[in-house]
Parts: sequence; C-alpha cells; structure tokens
Amino acid sequence: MDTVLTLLSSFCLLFGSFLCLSGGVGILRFPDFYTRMHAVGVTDTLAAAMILIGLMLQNPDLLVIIKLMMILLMTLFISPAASHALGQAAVLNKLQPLINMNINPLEEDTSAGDKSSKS
Amino acid sequence: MFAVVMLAGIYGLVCASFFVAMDAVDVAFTEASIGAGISTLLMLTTVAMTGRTDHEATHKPLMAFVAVIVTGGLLIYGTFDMPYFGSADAPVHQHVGPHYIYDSIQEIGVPNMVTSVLASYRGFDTFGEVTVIFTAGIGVLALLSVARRPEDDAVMEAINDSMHEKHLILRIVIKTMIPFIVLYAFYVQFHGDYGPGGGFQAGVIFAAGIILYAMLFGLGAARRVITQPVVQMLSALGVLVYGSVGLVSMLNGGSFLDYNVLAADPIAGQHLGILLIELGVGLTVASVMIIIFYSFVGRSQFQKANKGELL
Amino acid sequence: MRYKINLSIVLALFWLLNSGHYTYLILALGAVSIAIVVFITHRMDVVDHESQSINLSLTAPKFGIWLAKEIVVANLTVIKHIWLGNKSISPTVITVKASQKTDVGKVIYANSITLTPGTVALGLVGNEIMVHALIRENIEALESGDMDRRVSQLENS
Amino acid sequence: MIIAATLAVLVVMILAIIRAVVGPSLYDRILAVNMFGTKTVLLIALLGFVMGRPEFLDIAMVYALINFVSVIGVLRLSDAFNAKHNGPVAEPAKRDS
Repeated sequence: MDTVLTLLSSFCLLFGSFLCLSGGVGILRFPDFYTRMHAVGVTDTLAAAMILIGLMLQNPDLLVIIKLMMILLMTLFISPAASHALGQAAVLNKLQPLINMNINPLEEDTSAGDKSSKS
Repeated sequence: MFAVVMLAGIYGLVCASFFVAMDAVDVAFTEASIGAGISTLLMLTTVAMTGRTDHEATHKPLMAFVAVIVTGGLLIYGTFDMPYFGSADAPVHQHVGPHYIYDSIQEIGVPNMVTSVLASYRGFDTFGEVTVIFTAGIGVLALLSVARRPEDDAVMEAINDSMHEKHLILRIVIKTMIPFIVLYAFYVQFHGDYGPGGGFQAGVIFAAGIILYAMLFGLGAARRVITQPVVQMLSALGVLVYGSVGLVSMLNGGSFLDYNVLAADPIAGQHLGILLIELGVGLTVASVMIIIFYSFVGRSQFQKANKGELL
Repeated sequence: MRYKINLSIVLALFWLLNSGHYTYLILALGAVSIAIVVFITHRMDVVDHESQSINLSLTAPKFGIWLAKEIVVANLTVIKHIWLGNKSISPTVITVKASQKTDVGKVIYANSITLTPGTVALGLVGNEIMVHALIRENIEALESGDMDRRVSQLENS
Repeated sequence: MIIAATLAVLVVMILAIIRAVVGPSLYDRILAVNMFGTKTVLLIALLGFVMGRPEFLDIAMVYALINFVSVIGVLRLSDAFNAKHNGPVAEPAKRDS
C-alpha cells in the first residue's frame, strides 16, 4: 500500500512539475497577452492540482490533507476570477488580440504587437 | 512607475519565500501579507495620486548606480566580519537565544516560540511597535483626511453601480470569498499561540478583506459598513487594551507587562496576557490599515473629483 | 435568514477543519468570531442567494467530475501546443450565448470556460460571453453547447 | 520528488519574472506577477514538506488570498488610470468561415 502511494505521489509531483514547466515555457513563447493567459491557465489548474494532490498522498495527517484541499479549492475558485478580470481589463483598454495569424498571413502585420498600454 | 511597483511586489514575494526557506515562518507570514500585499496596494494608490509618469530625471542615474554599488559592496564587506551562517558560536546563539528556545515552553506554555518571544519576553518592544503603527495612522489621518461632501458621495455611488454591472463575475466570487477571508483573519488571530500567526498578520488579513470589499463596492459602501469613527476608535482601543494589560499586571504586583500575575497560575496568566495583547495588536493593525486605505483612496478620489474627471 | 444560518454552518465547518485545536477557549473564540463575521457580512450586505452558489444541488458533484475531466483534457491540449510552438495555434475571439437564467449560472459558466485552459472568458455582457480561444477546436467544442447545457442543468435542478 | 517539484516551481518563477521584466504591455506584467504569486503558493506548500513543517500551509493559504486581493487592486487602479481612453468594448473579431 505504501509503495503504491509513494509511486502515485511521485507521479503526480513529476507530472505537475512538467505541466508547470510547460506553462512557464508557454508564457515566454506565446506571441501575445491573450495566448499567454492560456499558458498561465495551465499552471493554475492542473499543475497546481497535481502538485497539491501529490503532497496530499505523501502525508497521512488529516488536518494537513484538509488544508491542502482548501488551498486547491481556493486556487480553483480564485484563478478564473482573476484571469477573467485581467482579460476584461485588457479588452476594455483595447489591447488587440492576435487573431488567426496562421490562417491569413496578411493580417499578421496589422494585428501583431501590443498597441496600447505601454507601462 | 507601474512596473517598478509590480517588481517591488515580486520582491516582497521572493523575500517571503526566502524567509520560509530559512524557517522563519512568522516573518514570512508578515512579509507575505504586508510586504507583498498591502504595501504594493498602498504604493499603487500613491502612484495614482501623484501621477504615473515620472518627471525628467535631473540627476545622473549613473552616479546613483555607482553610489548604490559602492554602499552595497561595503555592506557585503562588512558581513565578512560576521560569524558564518549557522555557526554555533555566533553571538546570537550565545545570549538569550538558548533560553528562549529551551525554557519558553515551561515558562510561557505556548508552543509557538515566536509568539512567546514577541508577546511576552519582548512585550515592551511590541508595545512600542503597536504605538508606532498607531502614530502612523494618526499621521496619515492628519495629512490626508479630507472633509467629505455629501454630493461627492452621490457621484461615487453612481460610479460604483457601474462597477457592479461591469464585474459580475468578480462580484459573485468576492461576495462568496469575503466571509471566509474575514473568518480566516480571526483564525490567524487566535491560533497565534500554536502556529504562525498573531495580531499583526490577522490585522492585515482582516484589512485585506475590507479593502477587497471597498475595491469592488466602492469606498462609500465600505465606509458605511465600518465607519470612520469606529475604525479610529478601534485603533485607539487596541493600544489601550495592550497598555491596560500592562497596567493591570502592575496593579497585581508584577512589573509592567508581566503576565505571570494575571491569574493564579503563571502559565494561565501568560496565556491570558498573550491572548489579550495579541487582540490589542490585531485591533490596532487592522484599523490603522483600514484608516490608511480609506485616507489614501479618499484623497485620490477627492483629487479626481476636484479635477472633474471622476472615472 | 436562511442564508445567514447556512453561512454560519459553513463558517463553523471551515473553522473546525482549519483549527485542529479543540479546547473550550478556542471553540468559544471561534463561535464569537463567526458571530462577528456574520454581523460584518450582514452589514456589507453580501449574504444572499448570490454568495451561496456552492450548495446548489445534488448534481454539483457530477458536474465537478465532468469539469475535472474537461480540465485535464484541455490542459494536455494546451501543453501540446506550447511545445509545438506558435505555428500550431490559431487564436480566435468569438462570443457564445449563455442560456442560464440567473447571474450565478452565467458566472459559473464563464468561470468554467476560464478554468479549462485554451479558452478564457474575456467579457460577460447580458447573456453573451466573449471568449478567447487558443485553437479553433476549442471553439467548436464550446459551440456544441455541452458545457452550457450542463451548467443550466446545474442551475435548474 | 518533492525537491524536483520545488526546483520546477522555482524555474517557472524565474520564467515569470523574465516575462514581468520584458513586458511588453502592462497586462503581461500583471499576468506574470499573478502567475508568480500562484507559484509562490505552491512553492511554500512544497517547502513546508521539504522542511517537514506542514504548518507552512497557513501561509500558503494567506498568499492565495493576498495575491488575489493585490491583483484585483492593481486592476482596479489601472482601470482608473486608463479611464480616459475608455470606450466601448472592443469589437470581437468575427469568426471567418
């Protein structure tokens, strides 16, 4: 039983780390703000869940498991609201999304880049 | 300017992670709530008040950079004289440290050593800190408070209505969150004896809950929930509670802030004393934070109202 | 009133689960804290049907499991596209209809859209949700209305 | 395994900082800071386990809250800054079919 748990938890942690790293690469690699939001979404949902579940499986203490679960629930509850608020603010301030760049290459020049909100 | 503030926020987070790595949980807790959260917000409000772009630099940035490098270098050079990190014969580990570590459980009866040091052994210092915070609150009030006119409130109401409609998702999520944030503040307040936490952190979390509310529903609404006179009174009450605990212990024949005499049993006395002064700390910190936030935001809204460009 | 009682029960559970110290003193302090919290939230006027969207119905767990599955699938897709690079993505913005009747239902729908990576709800006006999607397939999945229907079910039951 | 996960989270945090410094838009920075915050929550939870002191979880929870509060605050204030440029919601692009 113990070995199964350890294996499971290792798997969860490693998978979570991989997802996290991918999200990190995504936030650097994707071309504009809106696409980067998706990369952050990855690290906020499944990566966090995997790492926290991996930790839950490591610890037999009920209180700790409950706390980890609360953190997980809270992350899942908060992160979409925060992303939505961020995306909405960007839209309201007319940050143009990059659209269909691979389908119609001609559009790329006109819609590329972040036009507004230099900080 | 904005980017600088954001990076300062990141710095707070890095700092806190660093404290966690060094096993200083309570410090990390404080840094997390104050350094990364509240101070970023307050700096942003300041930026909002003073304007986002800075003026043309009149001094040479290179000179400043050189000065920083030199000072930093000297400071690092200074650390060479210090004992190595973790070395057992460092002065820190010789003086009162071992006493706090080994005897605090018997003397104070509180599992979290930091709390017993902060509230009991160093009760006087903490009293000073609370007074400093209180003074800061008074200072902000004296400098920034503005006479509110009823018509301003009406204008702000109108804006806040539009905020509601625009942020449906945020409204519902925040409405659900707020009770838990506030309760969590109380939880941190009363579990300072057992785990990381205590008055300072609890105060900040409580204030964060109120600030969250104020940001969504508007300053006017927040001011109706927790009115300015109440906060001002509570901030004074906190200091008063702290001070009176000290005085009562003096009346009972001990010295100032000596909790042993508060109850028949010294341990119970310590427990009661720590609970009460933490309550005082929490009250003061929470209300001063709220006062500062109210004043800052009220001031910037006042400025905007005067310029006639309210949102 | 019903909402306040519900809230108190949930808060009490929250306290008990978090605390781990069950002495009379701490429990009493907890009770006092909950009373204060309920009072403050009452003054804030945040306790109503909107703030208690969690205890919607018995179908909620089923929806949760379905959503979890969707999240896993969506994550894997996004990861694939992160590693495949910018050439493989086709960012799109569309608006989808939300057929939920209440605000809470719409918010749950919008949040579910955001929670599944690959789609982010950018705006919610009336009953139209503006969605940014990383790749076209995501849009098609959304437009099939599966998620919309499930959230509506959640709302009705 | 926990150490590996901790390292991964640290690397991601560095990547987020790079994005926060590079920008280019204000929202990219806020996004990066938000991501940094959520990763800090994970990092603290992980560190708690590395050190064998699970009471660190309390801090992680506070982080999650504070992070949310500051992101909302930043957005609210940046909204106020950009109020002048505020117009109708940008037209969503039609799906070309």
